[in-house]
Amino acid sequence: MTRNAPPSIPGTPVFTGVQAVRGYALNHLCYSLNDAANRATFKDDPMAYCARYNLTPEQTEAVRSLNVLAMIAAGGNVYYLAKLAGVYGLGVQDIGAQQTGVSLEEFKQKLLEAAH
Amino acid sequence: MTRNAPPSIPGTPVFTGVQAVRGYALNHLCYSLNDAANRATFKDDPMAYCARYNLTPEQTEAVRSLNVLAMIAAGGNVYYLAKLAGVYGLGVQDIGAQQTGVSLEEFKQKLLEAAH
Amino acid sequence: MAKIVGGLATSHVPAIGKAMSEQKFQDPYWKSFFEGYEPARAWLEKTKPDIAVVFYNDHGLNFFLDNLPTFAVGAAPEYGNADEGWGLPVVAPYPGDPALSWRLIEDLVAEEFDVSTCQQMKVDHAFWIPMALLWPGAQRPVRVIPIEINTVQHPLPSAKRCFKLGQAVARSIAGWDKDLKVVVMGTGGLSHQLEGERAGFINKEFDLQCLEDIVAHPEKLTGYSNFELVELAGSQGVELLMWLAMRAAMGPEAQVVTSSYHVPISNTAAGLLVLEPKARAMAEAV
Amino acid sequence: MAKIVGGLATSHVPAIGKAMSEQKFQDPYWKSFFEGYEPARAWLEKTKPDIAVVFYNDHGLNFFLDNLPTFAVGAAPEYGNADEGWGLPVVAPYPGDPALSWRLIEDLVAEEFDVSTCQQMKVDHAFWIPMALLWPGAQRPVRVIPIEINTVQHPLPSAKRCFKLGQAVARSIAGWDKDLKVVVMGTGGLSHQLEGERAGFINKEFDLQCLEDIVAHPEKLTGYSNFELVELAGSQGVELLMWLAMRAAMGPEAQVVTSSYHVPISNTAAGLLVLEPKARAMAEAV
Ligand SMILES: [Fe+3]
Ligand SMILES: [Fe+3]
Repeated sequence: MTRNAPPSIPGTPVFTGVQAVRGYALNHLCYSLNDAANRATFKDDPMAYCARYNLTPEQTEAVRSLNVLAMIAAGGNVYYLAKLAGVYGLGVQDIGAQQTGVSLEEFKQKLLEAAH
Repeated sequence: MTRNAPPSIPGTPVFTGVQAVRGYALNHLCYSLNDAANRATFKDDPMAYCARYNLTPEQTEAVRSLNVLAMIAAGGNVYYLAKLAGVYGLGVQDIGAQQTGVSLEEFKQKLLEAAH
Repeated sequence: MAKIVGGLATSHVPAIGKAMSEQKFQDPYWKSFFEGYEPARAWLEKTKPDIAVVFYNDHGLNFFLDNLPTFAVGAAPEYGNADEGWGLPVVAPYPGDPALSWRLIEDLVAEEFDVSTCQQMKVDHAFWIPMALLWPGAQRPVRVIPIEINTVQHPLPSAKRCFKLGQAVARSIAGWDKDLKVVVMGTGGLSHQLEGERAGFINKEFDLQCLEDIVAHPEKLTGYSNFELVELAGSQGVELLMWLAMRAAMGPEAQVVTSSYHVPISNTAAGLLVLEPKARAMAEAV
Repeated sequence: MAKIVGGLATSHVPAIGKAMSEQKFQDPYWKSFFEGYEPARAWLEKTKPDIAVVFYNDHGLNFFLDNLPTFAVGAAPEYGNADEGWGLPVVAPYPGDPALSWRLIEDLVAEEFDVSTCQQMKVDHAFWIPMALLWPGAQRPVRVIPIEINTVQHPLPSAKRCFKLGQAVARSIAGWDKDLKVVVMGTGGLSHQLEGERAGFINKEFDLQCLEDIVAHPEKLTGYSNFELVELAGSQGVELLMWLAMRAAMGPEAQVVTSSYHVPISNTAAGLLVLEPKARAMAEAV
């Protein structure tokens, strides 16, 4: 089944079937956060919410520590993860900074520099 | 938009987009009846359930009178209507007899005769 | 390498599920119908497939009109059924094979089939009744990949398109780099109609011709439009699309292992057909 | 007869929605970005289209991995957005045209596009932000047909397939027997990437080349595989697929009405492109 492996692009996870299989529970949890009532329930007790969605220990730990790269390694898809980030008031630039290991200001500066 | 009209086949409604548009509320109600709890709520007060799903007066009357041809004329799709029939313990032979205006025994006899 | 060892097509009438759960195997109405499946089960016991790719049509259990696929491919770890509103039993779930599902999906999308993908999917009577007829009881000796084809909402995919889908599925299977025996199934049909003043319509002549043509001249059947199929085989007779997708996966020539036809089962003309790809049969004869 | 009067492609960055709701039109970060849309709005005011067919990609609002279409066509009476989890406003719904949607669906299925159909469908920021940029405020002067393209789950449809879809949509529109002016839209892009250690990746050189090639040499872009597009334009840069579907609907030759490019908006290189089919421009010049 080698066909499942996409070409390797540095620093660029590609969400294929392999990731989809691994990440279903986590992505399902994140998808549920479209709903405001579910977001409130999640915020009340994130770990209980993770248990309800049958997250793996790896996924639960990634959610607990709010580690985006760990969530992706556990099969998370960034489109769904963005909803989890939203619960904590984090936008795409915040998670960009976290994943690239720089401050938010440094991340924004890097984007501004892409104009040149 | 004449393309929307299928060829006319006597006694044979065809569920195209035109029917789908007309019947959405009724089909939506019927689809909800996959769920046992919803079936119980429906049975308690069918008319209130129809109102909750925003059925048209024509659809509501068809449900009230359990008239399958009227449900189909109001945009009902037989795959979903079968679930409504199920609530009343009616199977496909019962609704076949009703639609063709014969008794259940006569309908079954007609099917047996198709063997020859 | 994976290999298609055969194809099975069978009706999926809900009443069969009820009769099975009530053990009506010796009942006069049912006896000859159930006996028709014995050669098919014997063939499966001999062939021992690992994987079943199953073309079937959902009847409003898993899919609704808010997001109704033309073709949907299962990619779930397992597939359970559920109460459809009229009292059929809930059976043990069927094990899936997500890695193979994704391999199939990748091949199909690469060939420009615009499939929906389903990592969670309830399978209705059109899936589990054929499975229960062929592998009775709680045994689950095959892993499954369900492929759902829309017959609820016109426009349905054409017979030609479903045939091409079956051919593409066969090409994908031929590329799976695992030593697996695969059966391809198609469920539904034969002639029947549930709705309208023509409810109860059955066309035995057409069905018997179908059972011949689908083996040797499937192009005769793929020449029909879906509205022609509705007229000839009844509104639900279009479930022949599933049979055609299965047939396509057998390759250019196929031979009959067993076949049966029984009128009526409930409102339906019930058919069974087991095929082997001809190349395989010849190779074994040598 | 219905007529395609033009095509519009624009980025759909969520931050634009926030800036609009906060009236940041004169803010230094936003001013030149918003000014770029003035010629597009002027063209729309002059052209007055009746219908917008909108290629966009859902980001996990309406569709989940349990039933994820490759292509989904809206057939709803209206399309509302909803909170996506991070605080964008809920806007007035957009009126649909179910009869035209079904006509389009029938033509697409007849041409062997295996679309999902959606009689109820929430549209996310990828739909409503472009609409709000082009028709500001609560006015809803066009009826819409959303066509959703999967960019969430690989395998995505290829650039070639999306281009063919756009061509088929144009053929369908040409057959609508009503006197309607239709614009075709594509939303998303240009280069950006949200996830991984390469988050924040932008490729200005590639984007500027795209803005040229998509007009005169779209075949250069449809030659890329999706993994090549991910490498060149970032994970979410594959949203270029929507632009290609729009471009295909313009026919063999198109001319630019207006275009702009702005780096960065949030994490994204934002582009705008308004096209007219060339045949139309020539016919009007005569
Ligand atoms: Fe059926
Ligand atoms: Fe996007």
